Amino acid sequence: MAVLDVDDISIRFGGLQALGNVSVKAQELEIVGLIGPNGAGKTTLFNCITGFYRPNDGRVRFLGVDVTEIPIHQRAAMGMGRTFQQVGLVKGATVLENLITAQHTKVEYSAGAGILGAGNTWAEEKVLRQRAMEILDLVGLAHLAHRRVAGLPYGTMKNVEMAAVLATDPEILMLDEPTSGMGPEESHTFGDVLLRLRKELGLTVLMIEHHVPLVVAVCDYVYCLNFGQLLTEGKPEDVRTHPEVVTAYLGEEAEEVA
Amino acid sequence: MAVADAVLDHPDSAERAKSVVRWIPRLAAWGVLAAFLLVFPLSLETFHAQRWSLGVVFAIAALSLNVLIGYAGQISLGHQGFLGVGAFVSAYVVTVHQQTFWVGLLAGALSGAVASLLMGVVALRVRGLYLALVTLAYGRMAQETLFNLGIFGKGSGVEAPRPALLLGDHAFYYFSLVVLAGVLFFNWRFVRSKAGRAVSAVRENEQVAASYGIPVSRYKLIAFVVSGAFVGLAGTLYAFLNGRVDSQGINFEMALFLVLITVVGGLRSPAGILVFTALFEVLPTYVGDYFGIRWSFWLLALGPALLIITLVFYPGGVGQQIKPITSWMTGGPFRVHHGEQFVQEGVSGRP
Amino acid sequence: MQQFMSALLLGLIGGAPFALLGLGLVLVYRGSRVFNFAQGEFGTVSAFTAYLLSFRLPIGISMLIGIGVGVLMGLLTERLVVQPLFNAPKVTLLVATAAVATGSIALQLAIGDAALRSYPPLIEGNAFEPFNVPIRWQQLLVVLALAGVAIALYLFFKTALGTAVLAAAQEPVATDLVGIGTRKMSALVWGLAGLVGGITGVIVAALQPFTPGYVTSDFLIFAFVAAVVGGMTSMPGAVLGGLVLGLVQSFSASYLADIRWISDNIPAVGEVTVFILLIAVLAFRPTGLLGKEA
Amino acid sequence: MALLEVEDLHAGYGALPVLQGVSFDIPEGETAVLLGLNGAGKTTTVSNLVGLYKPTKGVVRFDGEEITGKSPAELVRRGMAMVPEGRRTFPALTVLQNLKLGAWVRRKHDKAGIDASLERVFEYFPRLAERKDQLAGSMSGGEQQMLAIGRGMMADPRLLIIDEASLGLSPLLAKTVFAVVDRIKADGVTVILVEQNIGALRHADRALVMEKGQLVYQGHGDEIRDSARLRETYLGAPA
Repeated sequence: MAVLDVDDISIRFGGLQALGNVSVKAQELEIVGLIGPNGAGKTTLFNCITGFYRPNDGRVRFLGVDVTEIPIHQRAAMGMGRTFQQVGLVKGATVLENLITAQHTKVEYSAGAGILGAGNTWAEEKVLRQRAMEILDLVGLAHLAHRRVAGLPYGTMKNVEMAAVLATDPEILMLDEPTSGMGPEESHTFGDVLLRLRKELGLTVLMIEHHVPLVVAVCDYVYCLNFGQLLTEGKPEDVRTHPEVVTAYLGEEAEEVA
Repeated sequence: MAVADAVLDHPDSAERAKSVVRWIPRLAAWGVLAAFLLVFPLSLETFHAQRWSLGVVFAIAALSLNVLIGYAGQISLGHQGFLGVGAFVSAYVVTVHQQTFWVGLLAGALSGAVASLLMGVVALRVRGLYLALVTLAYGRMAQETLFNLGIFGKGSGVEAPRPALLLGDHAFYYFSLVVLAGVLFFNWRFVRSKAGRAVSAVRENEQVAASYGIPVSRYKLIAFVVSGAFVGLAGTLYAFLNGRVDSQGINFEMALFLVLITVVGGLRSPAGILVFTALFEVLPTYVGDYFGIRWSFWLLALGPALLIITLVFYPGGVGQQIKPITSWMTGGPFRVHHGEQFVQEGVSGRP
Repeated sequence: MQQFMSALLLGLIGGAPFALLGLGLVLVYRGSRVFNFAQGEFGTVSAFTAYLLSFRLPIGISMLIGIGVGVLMGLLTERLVVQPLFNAPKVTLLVATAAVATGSIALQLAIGDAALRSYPPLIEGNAFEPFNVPIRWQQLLVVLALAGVAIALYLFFKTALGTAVLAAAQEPVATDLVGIGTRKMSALVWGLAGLVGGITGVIVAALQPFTPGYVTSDFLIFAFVAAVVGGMTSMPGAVLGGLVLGLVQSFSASYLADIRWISDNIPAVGEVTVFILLIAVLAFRPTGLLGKEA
Repeated sequence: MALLEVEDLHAGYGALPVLQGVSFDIPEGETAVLLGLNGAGKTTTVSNLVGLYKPTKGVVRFDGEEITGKSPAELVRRGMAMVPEGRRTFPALTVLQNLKLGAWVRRKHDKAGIDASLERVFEYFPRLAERKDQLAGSMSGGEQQMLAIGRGMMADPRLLIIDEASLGLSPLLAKTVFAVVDRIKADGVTVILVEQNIGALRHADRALVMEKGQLVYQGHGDEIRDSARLRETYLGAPA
């Protein structure tokens, strides 16, 4: 069974068809790449999957459950973790605090008990803290635990953001341009980290990525979007050399189409 | 076993001794502070008990406003309206329904929470500038209508007799400090637990918060409830401090005064808020005594100027300026941690 | 019939100051995207100045100088508060302008005192008494000023300069790129706001004895509600909103107060209706009656 | 002589350096395309050219005169206009009002010239003429792009910089927009296109490729289309 099964999604904004009949699948433990030029609808697709947009047509199934109608936070609680193009973190808080915040759905005490400082909350806070530190260790950010997010370099923030999403304990990790702001070496390291995380945490990954070498290196399967339509899909090597993909990226045929 | 654990935790007893030594000057500083707040008032010939207690009341109200503006990023320019609800309801419960002061205190906190919750429901739909306007209009409506209702004495106000235990000026002042300590405790647990973190995430970015599984609307409402309960307590103290409550004085000037001490004190900085409230509420009494009433009007004009200067140049407020001291007092070094610069978000999290 | 007509007349007359002040609020909102809580004080300070000068100078000249001081206050507010907070969230600016207002009130208290003051109206006495409702000349002057300011602002926004002001509020970067200069436009908007506020102040101050902070405490919230009801970006909307608000107040004062239970149990029922009106508009029609933008 | 000369430009935001010594010349009458991936520093470069930001180091000359750090208003007067990224049309103003604001610096002394420019813009984009009383905010992305270019041309510039002209446009609209760029060039205006889309090369005499705040390639369009390095940058391996 597919972890994520996006079936024939369409969405319109005003007169603009942002996505037309797009279907995407992610099997367990797969790393799936989503490529395509700017404005192709990749982030829109993410927003449909995670519940920020309601598609006009089509269904989203997650772990076998139809989640098309349920709100964002419930999908997150089910195990959908995502990052944002513009880093999504509480910038005034420290790295560690962010990772604790991200464990929201794992906290067992009620909001009220926390405010009153009821008995078990103190102990549980310690556990949350420990788990956060473990994740920071795992992604190699432990030395930054007590730094404020606001002062960190952009590339580091992106890594922290991914760590925060890992703290939500996701079944699927959806990354929106994880390597933007990173140099080639950092991107390369990031690929290694991603492969390791999949193995250690048993993650399924769906990622939007512009850096094609990284996509080729880590993805098991790739979808290419263009103008809201699925241009092609397949093994990374096949997609990369697919003539229409080459032209979509180089933008030559695009002009001839009309 | 327990001993072994303790040794494992502190393998080096010299290290441990050092940490005890480290705390000696800090404990001394805490002692001086406690003496100033608790013992010094006893030695004053004319102790402005009203004024000192009022300072504590406003500190609690400012901590309440800090929950809304600082943590939740929701503006309220009608906070005096919630303070008033707490004041009137607690006085009403005690005077008309013959309940004890303690029941009144509980009723004050609850009614403040409920009134604030209702505003929270409005805030789910109305945002930013428009919410500011709604809260402002609410404050005015509360002053003109709500607090002049028949049950609240039709404009003549409600008696708020203190219980025997709190009749003395000093007694009431100490009791106010106890309530303040309670509010500080809850504020601390709020910030360091699930609810406070969720509320901060919602302030910073609702989409990110939702993607962490946080139900955005629910936590906005929780922030309003917590804030309302705090200010309801402040309102109760306000009523019983004066012995009666009427709608005079619970006006827009009070709302703006609360915004002033909260923002200049420092959003998300309870210590800064307490220090600035103490300075700004208690000092003018003495200035007025020594230099005459006109001086206190000048001081009144100084407040807004301070507010603007803070907004423009020191968005972290007093809290940011005294950071080295608060850091040291709580066991850290006498400096600002690296990367702790205040993130400029202004009064509200979003534009 | 008598009751209806008198409520109608009183409502229209009573709404005119809200509309006049509301025009200033809409002007600043269109030109700076700021809710200007100092708009009322531009008026009170002008009135205060005119009052102080009127002991030495003819009232007309005092009023002109008073309006000039209003303009100056608008420009100073822009330079010292709005400009430095250009990139801050708009709610921060709202709080800052509210601080300008309270600072101004405190200064009036420090310089003068809390006593009631009044200066003679430009024209004494009643103009006419339709349906036994006495309408004073000064009240008609408010309506005239409203018409004059509304027309002048309407014409201003038809000019190239008026368009440039709107552009600066909508897209500051593009405004700079075409060479307009966002800062200059901002100063212009606030200067004009001071002018409109000043005119409002010196005219409404003659309606009744005034104290420090008079325009703010008696009119500002209602002017805001009027502007929001009108749509916040629409000049005709502000005028319409002001009149609607005046009518809502006078009709609720007249008819609701007739209902025994209400007059016995709900003090200042007009305040409640205004509050409900505000929430209802924001919840169900956030663009107001005539606003186009959200 | 080159119309625009950029020498050793350094710039950034706050303490964060973005550009690290960028130098290039654009001869009058040519169209240049500035290529690079997200975050390469393209928008930072042009924002510093037109005066939206002040460079921390380096010299910019326009028509032989130094213009480093001058205000956008001054630069528009000298004949340098920019169509910003994301169009940034004035949403609550009509198409005609938007266009007229583009000619702001000429409004006093060149009324006839403005009318001529307006006619020319309507000729480039007949769609704008049809919709001249419509609010800009209610138009589609493509129409807003046309309007933004039209507004830039209303300044009657000698150099027009267009940031991401084809971003988010359908193939047909992108084609229309690039066709107009060709006409603008034919009318004697020097053009800099900032693009991620290599297809823009066919409309350019000269290509500049940026990577990580530095210029890594300058040359003629036809040379670069076969460049293995460029293909590598975009597709990861020589294809």
